[in-house]
Parts: sequence; C-alpha cells; structure tokens
Amino acid sequence: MKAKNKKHVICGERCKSCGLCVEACPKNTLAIGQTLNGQGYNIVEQIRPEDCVLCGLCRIVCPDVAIGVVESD
Amino acid sequence: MRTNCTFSGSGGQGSALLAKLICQGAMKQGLQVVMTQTYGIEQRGGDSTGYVVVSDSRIGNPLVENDADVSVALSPTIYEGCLDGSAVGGLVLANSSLITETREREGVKQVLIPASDIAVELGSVKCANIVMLGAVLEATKVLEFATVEEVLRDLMGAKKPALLEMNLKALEKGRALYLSAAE
Amino acid sequence: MVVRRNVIRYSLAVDEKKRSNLKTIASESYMKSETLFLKNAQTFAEAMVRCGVRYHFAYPITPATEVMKHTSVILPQYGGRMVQMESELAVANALAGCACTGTLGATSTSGPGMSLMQETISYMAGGELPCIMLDAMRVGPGDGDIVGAQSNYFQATRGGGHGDYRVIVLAPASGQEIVDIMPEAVKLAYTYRTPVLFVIDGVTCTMTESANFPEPHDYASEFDTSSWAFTGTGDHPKRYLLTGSYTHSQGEELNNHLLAKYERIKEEEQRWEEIQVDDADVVLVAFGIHGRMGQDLVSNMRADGKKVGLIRPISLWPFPDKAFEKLPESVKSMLVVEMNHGQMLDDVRLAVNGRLPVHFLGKTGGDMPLCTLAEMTAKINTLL
Amino acid sequence: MQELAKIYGETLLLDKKFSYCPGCGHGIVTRLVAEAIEAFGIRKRTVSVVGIGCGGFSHHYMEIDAIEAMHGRAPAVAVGYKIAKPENIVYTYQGDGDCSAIGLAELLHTANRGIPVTCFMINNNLFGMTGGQMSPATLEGQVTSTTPKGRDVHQHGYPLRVPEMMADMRGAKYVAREAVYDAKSIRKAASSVRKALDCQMKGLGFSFVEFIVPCPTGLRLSVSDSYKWNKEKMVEYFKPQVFKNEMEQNDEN
Repeated sequence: MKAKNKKHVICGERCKSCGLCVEACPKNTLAIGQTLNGQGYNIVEQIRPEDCVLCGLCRIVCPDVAIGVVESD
Repeated sequence: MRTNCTFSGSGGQGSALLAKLICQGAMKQGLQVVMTQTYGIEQRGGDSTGYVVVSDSRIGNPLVENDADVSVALSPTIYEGCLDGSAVGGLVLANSSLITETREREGVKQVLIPASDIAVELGSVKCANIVMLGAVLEATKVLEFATVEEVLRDLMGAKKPALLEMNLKALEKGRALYLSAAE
Repeated sequence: MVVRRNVIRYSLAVDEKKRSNLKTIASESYMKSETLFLKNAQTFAEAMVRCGVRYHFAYPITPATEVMKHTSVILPQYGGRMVQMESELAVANALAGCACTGTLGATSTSGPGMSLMQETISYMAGGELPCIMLDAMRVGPGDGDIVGAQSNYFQATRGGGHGDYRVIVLAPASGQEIVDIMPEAVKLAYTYRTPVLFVIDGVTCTMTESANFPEPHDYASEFDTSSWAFTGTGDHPKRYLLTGSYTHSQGEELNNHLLAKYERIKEEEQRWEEIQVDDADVVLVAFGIHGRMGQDLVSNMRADGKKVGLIRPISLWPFPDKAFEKLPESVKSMLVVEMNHGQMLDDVRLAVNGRLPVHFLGKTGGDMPLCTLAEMTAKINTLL
Repeated sequence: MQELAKIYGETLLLDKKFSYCPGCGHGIVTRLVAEAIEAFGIRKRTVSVVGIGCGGFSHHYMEIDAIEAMHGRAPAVAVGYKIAKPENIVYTYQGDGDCSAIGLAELLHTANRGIPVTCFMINNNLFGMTGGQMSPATLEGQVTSTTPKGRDVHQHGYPLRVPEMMADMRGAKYVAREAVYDAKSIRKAASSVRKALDCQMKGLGFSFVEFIVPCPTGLRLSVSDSYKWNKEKMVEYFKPQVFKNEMEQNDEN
C-alpha cells in the first residue's frame, strides 16, 4: 500500500484568529501570528512545523474552515 | 320563471331533505337552484328552514326575503314565520296534524294538509315531509312528478325498496290531499 | 350531492411510479364534465382540484371547514392530499414550502385564520410564490361570529401583512363563477408568481347551488417552474429564496421589481361585470352576494322605468378603476353596498375621484347579515 | 483554499468566507452539515430551510438550494416542501430563539407529525443577531442585554430543554443533543448530523439534533472562555446525549 502524502495547510484569508486551533493542538505547534489578512485578523501560523503530527484536530475545532491536514496520493 | 320556496320544520322533520329533493329534481330538469339554510343551533334541535330558489335562468338574488311563493310549515313553532314570510299571492301549506291554530293573512292562500297523520298511516311519521312534497308539486308545478319520483329512486331505490314504496305513496297522497283540500 | 368515490390511500412513502399511476386512475374516472349540487365552499374545493391543485393545507374554521372536508375526500384520487396543520401559521408556511417546489398549493380559511396567515402572505408576495387562497369572510373583529360578512376587504386588498405588497384578490359571486374563474386564478398565480386570494362572504360559501363543472384540466402543470423553483441544485446553480439577509440595494431592487409587476397587473387584470350602465341615473357598485343581487335589482327597477345600472367588481385587487373611467354623463350618483361598514367604498371614491357623489349602504352581523334587495331598492329610490 | 477543497468537496463554498463572529459555534455546525451532505452525495437534492438569526446565513456557504423562512416557521415550510417533493432532502437550520421561542409550536408538531424532515437547532442560549438578548435557553442567573441582573426564573421561566420534549413524540425517530466544545464532542456531533440525515433519507420519520454552541460575542467572553463556559455551565444543564434512536428497529420493517 502506498503511503498517503499528508500536508498541513492554513487558509489565511479565512482565519479569524479565534485561537481554538492553538488550544486544541496537542503538540503546541500553532500560534497567532503577526500577519494580517484582508479581514483584519492576525493569521494563525505553524511555529513548530517540525513537531506537527498531522493529527488534524485543528481542522475539527476550527469554526471557519481555515486550517487542516490535506491528504494527496 | 323563478319560484321561491321555504321549507320549515322542527329538527328531524326533514325540511332540509325536502329542500334538497326539490333541488335534485330541479337539476334533473336542467333548472338552476340555490339552497340556503338558517344558521345557528338548528343542528341540535329547534327549528330549521331550508330556502330554495328554482329558476330557468341565472339566479340573481339567491335569498328568499319574505317573498316565498310557496312555504311548507311542518311544525306549529314556525307556522307564524311561514305566514309572515310569504309573498302576497303566495301559498302556505300547513301541517294540520300539528298546527291546530291558524290565522288568516290578506293575500296569502293557505291549504291545510294533515301530513303527519297521513304519514303515520303510511307507516312512518318521518315521511310527512314527502306528503308535503307531493302537495308542493301539485300546487306549484315547479317540477314534474316523474322527476321527483326518479330522485327518490336514486336516493333509496336499490338499498331500501320498502322505504321507497312508502315515500312514493306519500308523494301521491300529498298530491291527492292538496287537490281535495284546495277545492 | 357529492358523487361517492373510492378513496385511494396516499402517503409520503409512495414512490414516483405509484404516484403517476394514481394520477392516471383519477383522470380516467373523473375526466368528465358534470353538474354538481354543492355548498359553494365545496364547489371551491372541487373547482381548484379539477384545475390542478394537488395539495391543500388547512386548519378548521367555520365557514371554511367545508373546503378541507371536501378536499380530504377528493384529493387522494388525484394523487394529492389535504394536510391538516396545527395552526394557520403552520398552514401558510407549509403552503409556502409547497410553493417553493414549484407546486401549486391552496388553503382556505376565515377572518381570524386569515389574520394569522398575513405574515406569510407578505412573505410569499415578496418571495414571488404562487398559491390559491380562500377567505370565507365572517364577521369580526376578534373571533367575531360565524355569520357571513365582507369585513376583510381592507385586509385582502391592502395587504394585512407588512411591507409594500399586493396580492391578486378575486370575488366570485356564485358557485358557477367560482368554477368559471378558477382556471384564471391558476394562470394568474403562475403568470405573476403571486398568491391569488379569493374573498367570498360566508353566506355565499354556505349556500348550496348547482354548478356546471367542465372536464378536469390540470392547468397548474402547464406552467414551467424550472426557472425559479427550489428543487435542488441538480439542474441549476444554487438558488435561494432571499427574504431576510439581503443588502440594502437588493431590498430596493426587489421592491422595484414587485412594483413593476403590480403595475402590470393593474393594467392588465382588472375584472368586473357591468349591467346597463350606459344610460343609468344611479349606478350600484357591489361585489359578491350584493353584486349578484344587483342583477335582479337592475332588472326589477328597470321594469318600473327606473334607470339603474350595476358595476360588480370581480377583481378587488386590482380594483376595476377602468369601469369608472368611462361612466356616461347620465350617471348622477353611485351607491356602494357591502356587508361591512364601508371598505370597498374607499376604492370606489378613489376611482370616481370626486366627480360624483358616492353613497353607501352597509350591514354586518345579525340574523340577516346583509342588505336585502328591498333595502337596496329603497335606498336607490331616495337617490333617483 | 484549493487544498482544503480536497477535504470538503463541492458542497461547502470555500470561496465564501463565513460571516460569523470569530469563534462562533455556527461555523462548526455549518461545516458538519455540509460535510454530511457531501458524504451522502445528496447535495443536488438537498434543500436547506433556514430560520431568522445568525443561522440564516448558513446556506450562503453551501452549493444547495435554500429557503429563508419567516421567524420560527422553518419546520412548517419544510413539511409543506417535503409533502410536495418527498424525494428531496429537507433540513431546517435554526437558532434557539427561532426554534424554541417563536417557533416551538411548529417544531413540536413537525416532530409529532413524523414526516421525514430534519431539524437542526443551534443553541447558543441567546439571541445572537439582535445583540445577545435572553432566549428560552438562557441559563438561570445568566446576564444578557435583557436580563441585566441575570435570568430570574420566577419572572422568565426556566431554561427550556427542547429535545427532551421531542423524545416523547412518536413521529420522531432520531433525537439528540450534541456539543462542540472540543474535538471529541465535535466528532460526536458529526455522527448525529449524519444519523439525522440518514433517518430522513430512509424515510423513517422526523429527526432532530440540538447543538450546544458558544456565542462569544453575545456572552461577552473571549473565544476560549466562551468554550470553557459551554463545557462547564451549559453542558451541565443541557446534557449532550442521544435521546432516541429508532433507526435500527425501523430498518427491519
């Protein structure tokens, strides 16, 4: 079986910097960053991408469909 | 040609059915009809009146407004109303089995028909309304007898032959009574 | 008398194939014209079903209940159903839901029920949803009384609900006219995508009379609703019925669109009957039962050499202004007769626009809740 | 965004940003509903009947037909729709004000009627759009803009538990309350959304799910605190659970 290629993505335009993903991340890899998006919110960013285990909890708790782990072949 | 009819009685005397039979017959003869009934507590007893307008052309005023050409009074409680609601030149057919006190009204012809007594003789007091129907038909010629007989057959023919027989007799008897009483 | 019919059960679980079979059965049995002797409320039911209404939502209220009793018997044979809801609020909204699928539904009610439905009628007017409605008018205000009246003229023609809207209002005066106008009502509902409201006084509704019904014809299915119905995104991009979350400009656009539609209806859909207005001294203006009585009034008074004419509005909205534009010089005054304290009177006065005196005779409630022919005649005699 | 579309498919319109406030629970429930529609492949025959309030926006983010109903009347609209077009899937998406204040009669009768439609009630325990007024679900003592000294139950009655009422209705076949305060509860909520829609797809009867969600703006709390408050206070009174699941036994019929 071919292993799935997983990738952590953030859609900065949708983020409202509510911080729920930051709290949900079991490895503390996320933080509210300094970059502002078009709506005027600070976009969440991966501060320790190397620690990310691609568990996808950030996607589940995000109320704005702005973050997640995408699979591709 | 328009005929205004009023059929009144106490609840259960079949005045509404009488009105409906006239309407059914009229429709068979291609006439137009409107039937109105009084509102109120009549469904639970008390007096009930069916008003029928029969016409060979489009019916404008659908109401009978104290201008009945023919009125049937089955019970004493509505007798006065029938007399007052009659047109000048109109006819009141009173059930003399129950209506024992009558009075005259200028310009209104009254014919007494002992409908309830006759109905009992024929087998059921319930067919008093049909006795009256026979009298109405004879008096007004508003419908053909044959048409009304057909309506009765449609209504009770197949299922209740004995009932039909009695009602046809009642119809005929009503006609005869009117002829003899009106003389 | 209602022709006895076999009742075919129909439930939501019935699949499409069975549904179409039901329709075939119904059409085979009842594809004939016939004269029926029905209460006019039943005539309304029979007429709308024969014209293609398949879903009737209602809540019992005298004197409109006869309609739902009748449709509960006949609709299943046409593959439809009568749905008794828990309130008139629910009735109107289920009707709106039905209309969203592009299907023509109907309801029937009386004054208090009509008041409860107003919010949704406003909604359906704004959402351009077609439906057929009957207000069997009785005496108000409040719970009022079950005797017939014409007390809901304002509510019907001005819109009892909020916002700048109108619905087409038809006022047939007899059972036969209900039958004759029903195909028109279906066409109006679909052509203009609007609720069509029948207002018939309770006396007329509870009256039983003969009416000739033509062969049933499903007018409703002749209209293509695929350009607007909310049937799912299978064959169109996302559609939504927007009533609340629009922008200010969308709101203005909607209202301008409705205004243009209403102007078109006013221009093209005025309906009335007139009798011997051409040389009349006095013109009687009455709708519904009084209009019907007016036929007799005109012929009786004409027989006495009195020049009386009649204008009987059949569409109450749009009000038949055109009938008043070309009144002959001979007309000295008008008399409006209603089963209320003067509602259509306002429209007649607007139509006449001060050119003539407009008098009024009205009555509402009581054992005889309408003006008799004798009373109308007496009043006109004072105007001649 | 393109990348995220791989997860969500065609139902969710990712080019339309949610207009909900930051942290609003509506966003989560809207997404769960869209995911279930996508998973079942019913997008083309699904119609959303939304109520008035913030929930009224939910359909804008999905490529499905939608009807914005009058305040509280969405279940009646859904019934009329389903009767005329039973092959389509109809769900209502209403807030607690819409569903349990002004629209309680329609909701309960729809549940009792048992016509297969689905109602989602998003309970943020106040009127969000109009600025955080008390709703039937507001907790005892809770301060809102219309209960400045806290909800006084002697004056305003008690917080209303809706699914408890509906569980008793024979027309209802799936009734649940869910929450969204953490990933675990959201997963459960997702399962209930699927079951509720499945119940309708199978034509079994009415299905209902209440979601306990926070409204950080209306509660005047930080996002984080509003979720904590949900988890601690709301859930204590409004306990998430599946009240009724008669889907299995109906399968046998």
